[in-house]
Amino acid sequence: MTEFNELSRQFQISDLKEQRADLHFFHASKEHAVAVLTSLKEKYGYTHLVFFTVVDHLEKNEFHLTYMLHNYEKHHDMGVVVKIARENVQMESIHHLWPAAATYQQEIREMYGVEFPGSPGLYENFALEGWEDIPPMRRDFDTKEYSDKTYYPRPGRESHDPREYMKENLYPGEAETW
Amino acid sequence: MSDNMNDMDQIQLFNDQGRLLNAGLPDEEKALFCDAAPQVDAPYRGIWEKFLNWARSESLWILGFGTGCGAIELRPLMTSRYDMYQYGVQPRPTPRQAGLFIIGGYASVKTMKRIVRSYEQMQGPKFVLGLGSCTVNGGMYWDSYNTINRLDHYIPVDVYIAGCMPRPEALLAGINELKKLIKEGKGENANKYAENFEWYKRNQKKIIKDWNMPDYNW
Amino acid sequence: MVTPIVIIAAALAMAFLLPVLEKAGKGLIKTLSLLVLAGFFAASLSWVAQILQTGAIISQTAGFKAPVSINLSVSMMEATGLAVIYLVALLSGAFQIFVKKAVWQGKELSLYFALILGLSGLVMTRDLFNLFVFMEITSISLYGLLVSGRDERRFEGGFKYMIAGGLSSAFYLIGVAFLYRETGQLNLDIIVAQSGQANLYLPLLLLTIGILIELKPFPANGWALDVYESADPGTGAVISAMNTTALILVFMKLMPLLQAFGSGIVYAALIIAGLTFFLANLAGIRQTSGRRMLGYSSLAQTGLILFVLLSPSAGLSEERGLSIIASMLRLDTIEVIALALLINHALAKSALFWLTEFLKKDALHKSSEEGDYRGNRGWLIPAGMAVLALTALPPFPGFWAKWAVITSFGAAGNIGGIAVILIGSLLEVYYLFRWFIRTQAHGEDGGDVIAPQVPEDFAPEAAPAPAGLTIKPAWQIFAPALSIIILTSLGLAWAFLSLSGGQELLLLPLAALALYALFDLIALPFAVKNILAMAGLGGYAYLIYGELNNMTLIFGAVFIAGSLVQLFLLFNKRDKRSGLLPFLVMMILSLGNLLVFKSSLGFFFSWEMMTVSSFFLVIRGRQASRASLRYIMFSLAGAFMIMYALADGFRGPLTGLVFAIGLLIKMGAIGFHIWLPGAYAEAEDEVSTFLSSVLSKAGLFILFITAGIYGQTFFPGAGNAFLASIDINAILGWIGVITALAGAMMALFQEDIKYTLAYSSMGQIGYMILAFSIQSHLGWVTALYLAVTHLLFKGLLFMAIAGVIMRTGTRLMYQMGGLIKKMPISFISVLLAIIALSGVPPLTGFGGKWLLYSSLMEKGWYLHAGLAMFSSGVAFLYLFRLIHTIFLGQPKTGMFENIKEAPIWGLIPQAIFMMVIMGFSMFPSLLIKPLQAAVEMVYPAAAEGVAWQGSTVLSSLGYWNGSAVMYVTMGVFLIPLAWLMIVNGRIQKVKQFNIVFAAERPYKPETTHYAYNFFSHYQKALGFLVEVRAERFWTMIRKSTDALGGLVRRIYSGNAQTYAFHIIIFVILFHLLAGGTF
Amino acid sequence: MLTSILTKALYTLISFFVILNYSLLLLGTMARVRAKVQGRIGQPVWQPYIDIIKNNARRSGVTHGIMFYLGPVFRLAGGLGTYFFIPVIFGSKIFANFSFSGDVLLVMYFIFFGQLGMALGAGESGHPYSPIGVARGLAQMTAFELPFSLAVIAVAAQYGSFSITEIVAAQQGGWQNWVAFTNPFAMAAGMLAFLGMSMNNPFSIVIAPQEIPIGPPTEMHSSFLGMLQTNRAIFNGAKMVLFMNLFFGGAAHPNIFIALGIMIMKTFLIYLYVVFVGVSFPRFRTEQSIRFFLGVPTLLGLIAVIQQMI
Repeated sequence: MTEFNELSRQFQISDLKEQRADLHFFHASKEHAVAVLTSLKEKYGYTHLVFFTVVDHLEKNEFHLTYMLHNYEKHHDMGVVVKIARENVQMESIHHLWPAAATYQQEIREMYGVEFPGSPGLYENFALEGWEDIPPMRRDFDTKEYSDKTYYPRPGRESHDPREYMKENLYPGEAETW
Repeated sequence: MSDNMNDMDQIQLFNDQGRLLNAGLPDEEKALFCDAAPQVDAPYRGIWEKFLNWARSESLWILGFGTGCGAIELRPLMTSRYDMYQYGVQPRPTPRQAGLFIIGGYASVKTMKRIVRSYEQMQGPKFVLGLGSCTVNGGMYWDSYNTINRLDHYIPVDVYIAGCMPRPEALLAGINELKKLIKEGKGENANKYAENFEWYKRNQKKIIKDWNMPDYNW
Repeated sequence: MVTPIVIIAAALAMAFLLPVLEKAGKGLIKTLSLLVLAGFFAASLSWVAQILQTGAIISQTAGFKAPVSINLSVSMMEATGLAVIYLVALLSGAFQIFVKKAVWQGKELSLYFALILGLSGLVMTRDLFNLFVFMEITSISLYGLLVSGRDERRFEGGFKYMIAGGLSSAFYLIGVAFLYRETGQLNLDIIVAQSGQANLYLPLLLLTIGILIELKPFPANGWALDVYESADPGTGAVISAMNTTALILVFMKLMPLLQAFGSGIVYAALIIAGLTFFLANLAGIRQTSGRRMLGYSSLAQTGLILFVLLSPSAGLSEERGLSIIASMLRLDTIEVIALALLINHALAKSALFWLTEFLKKDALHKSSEEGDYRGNRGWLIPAGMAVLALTALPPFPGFWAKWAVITSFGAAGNIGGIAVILIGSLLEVYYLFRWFIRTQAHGEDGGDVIAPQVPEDFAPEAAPAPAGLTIKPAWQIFAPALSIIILTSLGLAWAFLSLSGGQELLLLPLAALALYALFDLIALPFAVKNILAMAGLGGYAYLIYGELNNMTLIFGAVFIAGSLVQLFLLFNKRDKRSGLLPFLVMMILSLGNLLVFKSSLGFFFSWEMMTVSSFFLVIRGRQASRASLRYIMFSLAGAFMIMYALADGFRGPLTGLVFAIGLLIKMGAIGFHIWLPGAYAEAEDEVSTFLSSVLSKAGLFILFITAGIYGQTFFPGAGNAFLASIDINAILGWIGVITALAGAMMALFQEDIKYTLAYSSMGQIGYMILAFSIQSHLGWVTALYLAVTHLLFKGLLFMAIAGVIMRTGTRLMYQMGGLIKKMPISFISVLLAIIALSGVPPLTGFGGKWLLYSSLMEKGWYLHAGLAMFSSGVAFLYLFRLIHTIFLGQPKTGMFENIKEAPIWGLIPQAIFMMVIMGFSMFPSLLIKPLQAAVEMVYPAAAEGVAWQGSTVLSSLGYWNGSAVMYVTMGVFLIPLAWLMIVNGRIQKVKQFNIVFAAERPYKPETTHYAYNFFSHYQKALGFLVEVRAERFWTMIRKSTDALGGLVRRIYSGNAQTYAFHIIIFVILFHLLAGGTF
Repeated sequence: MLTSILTKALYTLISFFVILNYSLLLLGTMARVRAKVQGRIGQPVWQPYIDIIKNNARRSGVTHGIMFYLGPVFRLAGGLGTYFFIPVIFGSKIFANFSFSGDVLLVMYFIFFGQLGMALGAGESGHPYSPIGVARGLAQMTAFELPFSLAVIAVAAQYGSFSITEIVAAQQGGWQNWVAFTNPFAMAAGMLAFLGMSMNNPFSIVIAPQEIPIGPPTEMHSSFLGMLQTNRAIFNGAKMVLFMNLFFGGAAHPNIFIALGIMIMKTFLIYLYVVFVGVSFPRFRTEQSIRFFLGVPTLLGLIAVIQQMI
């Protein structure tokens, strides 16, 4: 992976992983991530930001930010993973590289609470309107509890495992055949 | 709904003047909206009202609210196989002219706001048909942070149709049930909404935090 | 009574004494100079008085008779010419002394007197050699004056002047020498008396060339321009007014000689004069320097005077004023004409030169912001009057003289002469008015017709800044003011003489102008002035009422009564609005005078007065500079065509056509319409209604009455087989219907409400032309019906819109919206107006449509009828847009929060018009029957016309009962209304944002109000029909004229050698033209 | 005098009653026809009645202002007036209506009355779709008005009269005297224009539910809407009667019931033609529609007119 090798001379990057022949992932440090992305875009032809997302690793107490880039000439995807601590999360914005990134960042801010200083429209409503609790996609947010508290659960509702329920109630005689 | 109707403990919604805290509209916009409260319109009595109810039941104009997955079931209803027109049911593109509001499945907080607005913009008498389990008890989204569980806490529902998804036949059955109700003179939920306006508003405002509309959308 | 020699002596004495006396005190010499100059003027006047009694004054210098001594002779021509020269000399001197204190000292004054000495001698002497001496004196003193400033360019100008002067003197002197050899005489009278035995071609040629060069003929006049441009304004006035006058008088002295001995030379001079007039004007349009432009104008005017003098047919006019003056002064008519042109030019041009003194910058560019002299009345009034005088508009002497010339040419069949004069004049009009308009333009002027430029803000008009003008204190303006006053009084005197034969009424507009200007001057409150205006109009109506017949009565009602009602609107605002009422009343009275004139001159005079007054009304608009220039250009072009036709007496084959085109221009028919939208729209809001609803009918009226007066000869076609083979009425009909369609189409795509209405007026006029051209009883009733109803609803619309614009401060429709709640009465009047205009029953507009289609069908013009229906559909589109975007939809919350209904004074005339509309709608016979009576003068047989059966009007094709329609409509309206009120449940009144909005809510009225580019789909489908073709065509004409002007101008390189070369070319050219050979 | 007024009022009522019921039933029938084309059963024939009753029975409503309130009234007045100015049955006193007030020009221009009023009412609602719909409708109207007026002119020129009664009278005596056969180009132009006038597909650009649901009456509801629906029926009827009179010989028979039968048959066929075209073609865009009407239909109209000129 020549790009990785060349970049690793300059930046703190590590853990190259080949998912497929046309898809690689590597990790970048929080400080160097944007520089790495810039290089990939400007120098190595990864001009397309396919997506930008966050995974909440509550156990490790960190967020994994994943930037997925695509190179049209080589038909190759490159995922850049950035680990950042869950406390006081902030990340540099990349809207200057891809204007569309502002929308990803707006969503991530709303759903995970990751701040991107300087990103346009960061604090505007994305999917939620007037959300006041902790960001709902964080894994320490208890959605069941919130729903019970807020949305008037209908009393007497039971939840069943559909497979078991159907076996028992709808097709009692045919259970063995399944 | 009666179980929660007097349950006012969760959040404070009214200030000392009896005004909603979550009034939403900035002062400069208040002049742009009429915020008169809804009123109860008493039905006529006797055979005349029966006649009118017959006409209402035989001419149901649908406002379909199609952000939930159930809305997909409305289309076959219009086409030749089910042909709702033969039952006096027609789609209508604007709430002003429609009399039957069909909520096509789950309603998130964001869509709830639009549902309330559209419902209030319909002219009475008006009827609501909750389509699918999600409107009954939240369905598969029952524990979601963003999806309501019981539609009847926010707007009065005349008929629920359970199922995930209910087929067009079920929808037709629901419509027939609604017709029966209307003919019996039980389709007075618009008045119920007006009577219990504060309760409905409280429930609505509890979830809709970004309330940038008047308290009643004329 | 002084003998002429005394003048020469006194001038000489002053020239010598002044440098000496300067030691005694500057005040002394200034006072003394002025006194002496005043004395000169008085002397010249006394000569006039004496000549009237005793005949020419002949002063023999040495006490002997000619040829032994030199004769000074002052006849009437010389005396009056000298009076002009001395008057300008006096004013110029005073101007230089008092206004430009630093410029003229003893030295310059001394030169000035030398100059006057020279000029006086030139005029008086009868000796050819003596003439040469005076020419030299003039040249040298003038040169001295020219270079007396510090400006470097002046030396250059002066140098060129010296070269030219030297050449001309040389030619002259040689000519004199030859002449002496041939005749042995130097005395002019004696030479003339010896009838030609000798061949005097060469001497006379040289003599003429010498004098002509001084008179700056084409192409040998480049030097003069540099002189004009570089000279200070006072000197410019001196050259232009005094020098030219004197030299023309000299030329007139030589005329008998030329006529007696050299017809070739006369011919050559005539050609050269015509060329000079035409080409100087052509070159003039390229000038940006005001003084240089005035210089071109001077050249042109000189050319014009020579052209008139030399034209064999000039002076045949039987104009009443002219013959009175001629017999009074015992002059030939041609001399009177020349004298009038001389006086006109000298006084107006010198006034303009003086006025340029006050401009901060001489050059006026298109986007120049220095041009903002608006509001400086002290400057604008004399400048405007001087421009009017120079362009020969009434009431100045130039107008009468030009009329006399054109009618003489017409009588003699000299169409070429008429063409040269009128086309040249039109060019002169163009640059003079452009200059005048730019001096008072409001910075950038918008008003692009198809894509209106959106003015950024609509802040109320700031008080006019005193930008660039330095008139302080006010008396500084005395010199131009005085000369204009004198000029005006002369013009008025002539006007009185001309019109005294029973047409004194036609002078009323001028009286009104003066009277209401006086009211402005003494700062009467506007309301008082307006009441006086109404009273005046009422009195006027009473005065002319007796003279009206059926036809003129209808137009009288439109012109006078219509205006009278609309005058209420002017009470709207409280500010002074000086100048509005004088011109408005003048315009209305001129319109009224069109009803009662008794001669061609009376008609043309009133027509021009109407043009002038309406021009000044248009130019009052904030951004009207471009529109007003177009307006005056097209109006005058039309007027000149009319003038040609009148002068020709409708004899020539094409005359009727030219006349009709002149009227079509005035009506804004398709092709000539480009002046119309700007003029109607950019005028002040209160004025637009007068222009659009009242003034627009003038052309139509003249069409009617000329068709009546001239009957079949109106469109004769006699003697021209081709013309006879086409039916001009058919062409008129097509023009009318296309105008209607184009007007409606263009109204459709305007964002500016006033442009919409202006184009709408154009379309409506198109219908009137169409109906007129049907030339039948029913057609004419239709045209009149349309004219009257158009007055009603267009007046209503413009007045209501004036109120809206006043309240909202914008003319752009999409910026308004939802005003029905704020201005309900205005809404109702617009509603009534658009129902009426679109022809929807039951209102009166339907009658117009019904009559129109009936008459078109009767005539067999089915295609016209189809197109007319199509355009009435299109009209429906813009009318809906108009009422919707202004009154319906979303009110703009921020801008128009506290808008009130229009002032009551705007509503009163609207209410009156509404009542009239309702009355005519209920009882159409009230309107149609008088129209029938009017038409019966020309189309007496009502066989194919309109018949009545009760309240049903019948045409040969259909029927219409206005009253029944009204009742049925009321019935079908009121019964459903009652039904609705019964069955309606509880109805909640809601506010503007309570609309269904796809389950959202609106955030801004601006984005919720569908108003901008309303008919974009229509533009997609049919927009190609309204591409700016006519505008492009006229722009092309303007540009190519401009380019031609540039080409002509380019020969004036500014190089002294080139100029000398020009003179040589001129000499050769002249020789060839005169029939000479080498 | 009084008796004549009362008689006239009675006649008017009868005429109104006939046209209201006939055109409501016609609307219902045509909805059935459309349903059949689409393979549906379709709504009951009397559905328009129920809809109107229901709308009038709505208990609440909103008004945006006086013009909004009056808009439907104007509209219905326009429809009624158009109908009342047309003689429905040739030679019948009862169904002559108020045709003595004016000729075909009056009818043509009175059509605008309701449209203008409705446009104003819709405009005051403040909803952007309303003026968009109106702008589209007016634009299309100018376009189909051209062939229509050419057709009318051709007919008027043919018979030398603008009077509808006279035009009908001239067509009596057998189908071969109808304008449709004596002046087929005028008929063709007029009937093409009629497609636009009836606002069915492919010219349903005004209420275009996909883009500007549903155009001008977006804010109309309750009894306002009921009134508009009533007008829709009557106005339709009036226009068809007009076209029947202009091109298809009108309805004339000594027996008034047979004459009514003829009227019903002819207008039914005219409307069937509109519905037939409507179900067969998709909708035009506005500018396409304008260009369409200024193309072939106008050409046909021109031919008809020129035929009369030479």
